[in-house]
Amino acid sequence: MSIYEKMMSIDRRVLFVLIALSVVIPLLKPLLLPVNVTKEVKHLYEFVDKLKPGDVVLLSLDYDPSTMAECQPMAISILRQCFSKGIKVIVTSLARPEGLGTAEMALTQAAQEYHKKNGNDYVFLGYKPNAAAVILAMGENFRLAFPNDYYGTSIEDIPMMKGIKNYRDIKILVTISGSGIIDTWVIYAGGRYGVPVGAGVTAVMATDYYKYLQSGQLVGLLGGLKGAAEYEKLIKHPDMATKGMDGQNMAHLLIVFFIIIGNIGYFLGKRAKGIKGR
Amino acid sequence: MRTKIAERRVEGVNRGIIPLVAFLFLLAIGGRAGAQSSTDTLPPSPPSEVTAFDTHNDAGKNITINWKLSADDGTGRNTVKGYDILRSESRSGEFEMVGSVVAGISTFQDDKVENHRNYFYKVRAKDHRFSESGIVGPVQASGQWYNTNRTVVLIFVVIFTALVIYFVSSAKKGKKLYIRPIPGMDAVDEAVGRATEMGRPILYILGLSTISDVATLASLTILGRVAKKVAEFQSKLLVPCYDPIVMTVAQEVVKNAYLDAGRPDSYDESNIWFLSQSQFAYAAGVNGIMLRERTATNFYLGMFYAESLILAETGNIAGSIQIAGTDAVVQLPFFITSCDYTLIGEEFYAASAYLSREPKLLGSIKAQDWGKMGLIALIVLGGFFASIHHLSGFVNLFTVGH
Amino acid sequence: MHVSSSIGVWIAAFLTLFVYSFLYKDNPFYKFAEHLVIGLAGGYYIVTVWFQILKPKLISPLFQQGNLTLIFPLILGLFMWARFIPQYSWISRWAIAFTLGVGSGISIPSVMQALIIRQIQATMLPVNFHSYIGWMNLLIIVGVLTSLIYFFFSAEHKGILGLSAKIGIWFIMIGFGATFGYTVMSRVSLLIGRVQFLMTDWLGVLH
Amino acid sequence: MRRQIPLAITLVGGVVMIIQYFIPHQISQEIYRGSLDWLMIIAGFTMVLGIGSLVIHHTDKLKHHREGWGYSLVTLAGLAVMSIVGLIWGMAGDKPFMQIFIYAQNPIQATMFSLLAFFIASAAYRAFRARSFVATLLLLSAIIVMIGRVPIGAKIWSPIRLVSDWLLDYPNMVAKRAIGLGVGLGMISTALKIILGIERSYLGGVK
Repeated sequence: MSIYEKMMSIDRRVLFVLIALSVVIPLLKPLLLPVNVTKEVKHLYEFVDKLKPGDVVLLSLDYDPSTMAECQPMAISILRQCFSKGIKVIVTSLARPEGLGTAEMALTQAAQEYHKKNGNDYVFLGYKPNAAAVILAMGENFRLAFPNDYYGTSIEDIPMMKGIKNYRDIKILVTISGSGIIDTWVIYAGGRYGVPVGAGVTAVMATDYYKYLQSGQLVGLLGGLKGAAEYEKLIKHPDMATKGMDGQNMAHLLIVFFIIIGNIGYFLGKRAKGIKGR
Repeated sequence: MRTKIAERRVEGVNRGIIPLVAFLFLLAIGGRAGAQSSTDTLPPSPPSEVTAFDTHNDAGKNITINWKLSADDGTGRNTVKGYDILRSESRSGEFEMVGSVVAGISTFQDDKVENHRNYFYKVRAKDHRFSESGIVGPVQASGQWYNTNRTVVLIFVVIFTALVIYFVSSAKKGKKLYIRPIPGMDAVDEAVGRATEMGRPILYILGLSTISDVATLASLTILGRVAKKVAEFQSKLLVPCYDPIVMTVAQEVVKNAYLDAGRPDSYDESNIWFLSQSQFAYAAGVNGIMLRERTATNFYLGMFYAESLILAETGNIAGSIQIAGTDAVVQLPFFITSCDYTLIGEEFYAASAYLSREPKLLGSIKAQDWGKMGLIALIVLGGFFASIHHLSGFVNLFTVGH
Repeated sequence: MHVSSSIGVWIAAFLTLFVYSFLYKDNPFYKFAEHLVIGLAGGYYIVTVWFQILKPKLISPLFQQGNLTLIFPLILGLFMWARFIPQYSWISRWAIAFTLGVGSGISIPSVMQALIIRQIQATMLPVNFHSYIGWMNLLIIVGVLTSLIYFFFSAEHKGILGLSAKIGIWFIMIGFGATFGYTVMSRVSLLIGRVQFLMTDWLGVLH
Repeated sequence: MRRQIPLAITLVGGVVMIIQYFIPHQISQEIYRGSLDWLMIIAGFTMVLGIGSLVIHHTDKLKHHREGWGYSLVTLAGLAVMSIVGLIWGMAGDKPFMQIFIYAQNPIQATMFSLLAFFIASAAYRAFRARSFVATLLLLSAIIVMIGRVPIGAKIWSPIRLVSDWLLDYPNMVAKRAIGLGVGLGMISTALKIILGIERSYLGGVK
């Protein structure tokens, strides 16, 4: 077997082992390379930062366990920012029912850190299927979509919800999402009711939403673990995302290396065949 | 519009709070502060030019009040902290406060009113004193029957509807409509044939969306074609489903295809079943099917999310021929790298027309092409006007309000 | 190093390893995890639909508060179940028709506004040749136009149309490349999440 | 009956919802809200169809002892346990339902997703070839973004961040917008055809 054939036929299990190592080793021996903050992350941070204590933010944690690795650090960072500034938060989770568990985990973690009380400082409304319908219904009145909160308390009995009727009473809505639900938020909540919308998405989806940044339909955008790490830097509370960035670096370099090896093999092979052909 | 108000509110805070902080600071340093504040015995000048009117384009029960800022808000002595809005049901009656805003804001919406009843309003500026504007009214709230802010949407919808109806009906009348060849669609027969030769089943994935998704509908149309070929070749078609309604419709589509092919008894309903409504449980399930059934050809047509690569890469490793098509832009790169043919966005919709040659589909592709031409013309025109300074208002014609 | 003493974490860790075993090859451990998750997700689906929709949106308002208009969606919903009885399965089409009709009606103006009008408006950018932004605006306009031309189906891509479509597909491919690159980031992050779980929550070698 | 009524329902439902968009009046808003509730309730009922099909599929396998019937047992057991536990004790907080979710369902699903990191590496190595000009564009743009979006990229070659931002801001945005415009028109025309009764494939091949 010639060298280029070998280069083109590395067993995928070998690649798998290398990828695993590229993530595990940096976690054990972190380099902690600095993180640079991008403008779309900064815009969202600044928007929330300018809010006053007592203002209300609608945070929709529209992801589920499958995208939790990227989305959970964003959710926790934004909750930390709000709680530390005395901003009140209404939390929903509209993408998939499985998202309820992860949303509750993030919410209770941040609430405990800042000693925030359910019903006074935050409300967890929970999940309802048919996100578009729910988003529109909340534009009319939160009570329409959610007569009760996730824990079964009637909205009327929740002190924080007094005087809060619909999107007019919130300053910004931030959706952290692992699915295409942002379009629905932008089209219905932003489009129909004119609420400023900010978003955090998995890296894969981020490119899809630059169009909304450019057209002003999104205030800001966090993309993937890097976006989360940037936000952690802005709120000066480095955590899981920041730690994961080293593994991210290594794995990216390794994948680029794979592409290069594969292509060198491909071109050498093509040339060799070409010569034989003549 | 909303962001503008928000910004102004923020500015308002600064305007309101900085003088206040300065004032408190002066108070704190004693005598001199007392002297300072004693010169400020005058109330702020009142807001002027107050207007109240029924809020436009709303459901009713809402009145908008606008005013001109007090001369001491942001300018003058700059002492105003905010404004209170007061309402009464008669000019001489008692006024009650219905809301307040911070300094720098000159508009308020009162949404606690009844329709078709007279109301009077006044606005007062406040620092530690008040100064009231004159009374305005009577004004009534009512709901409107047409939202003038949305006229541009109406125009677009009407024009496009006319295009669709025109082209679909002319296609039905038998007018020949050309559609350019779509890569991959000519390979469908070959792919089905190959599976038959190998004696392995064909896997058809309708995507992970509901019946109301265009991608799902386009996929169902293509499924009909594929199922007919499968019936003719007497091979096996597996359709694991994500959505229960899509599943039931798919069952009917395939059944009808077998009927058309003249082999209704070969149809086996248990090959079109509900797998899971959980994305990764679904992906795991399909992976299992690909590896265990050793499918020869995999179709991924419809709406996809992150599972796209898991599916396409597993199929690739298994050595199946793969044809993909989706309007999920994010997933397209993965299909492009790991499938033999990939239909991009609208190309996928067009593929269902290309394969089926149904006039209703051909007609709407034609209408969409005309729609695109219209959009291109508008973009060129818009870019041209936007580049010429005093004509840039053209762009604002396309602003849709709430 | 503190290995977890929670049974839950141990179960989670083993299930995680079961799924990773698929990377070597399909095997009974993976199959177990695969079938388990299909079942669990089904159960989760039942429970959420009951607690989040049927109970609060239908059962309570209809039977406790007496909101009788809800009989209609109840009937339409039950029509869906006609699917189970082959000779009456056509009744379910009424419910599907309602869902589709109303859904389509809502989507037409909304899509027109957000995906079409808003986006073409955002493309109507001022072009000039003496600033970076001016040039980039021209690039956006040219890019959108040529990419749109790629999606013309009623004429063959020849001549000027063919050239435009070709430039259009260049834009599209560069765009897809960017998406791919960005996605790599996402997937690696997920892996990091799982590795962090195994090393922190289970084995306790990280803090 | 079987075709006319569903077509009438879609026509009326669709037209009412389109018109509703342009009418701000209270009555129109109430119709709108009511329809949204109904949609949710009907969606709730379809759950039974899905679960029914799943149960039938697996009990079938069990009954006939088809290959892998043992795994069907795992699925059915998971389904039964999860739904019973959830319906009896509820979903929230420290209930067994949530525990099963956190320690069994969640880890399997998250791990499934993270398999993507491995698959993407193998896809990058095996399928990412500079076969043609457009394939090369895709490849280069992917590499630039992959390196440019992580902190280490700036260490290797500092302008790469700017290039990767530019790729995302311009060519990428342009491609997405053009695809979005085409898809948007496709969505609207399909919705129109459903409402007008031209598109009937949802009725299941009834011609």
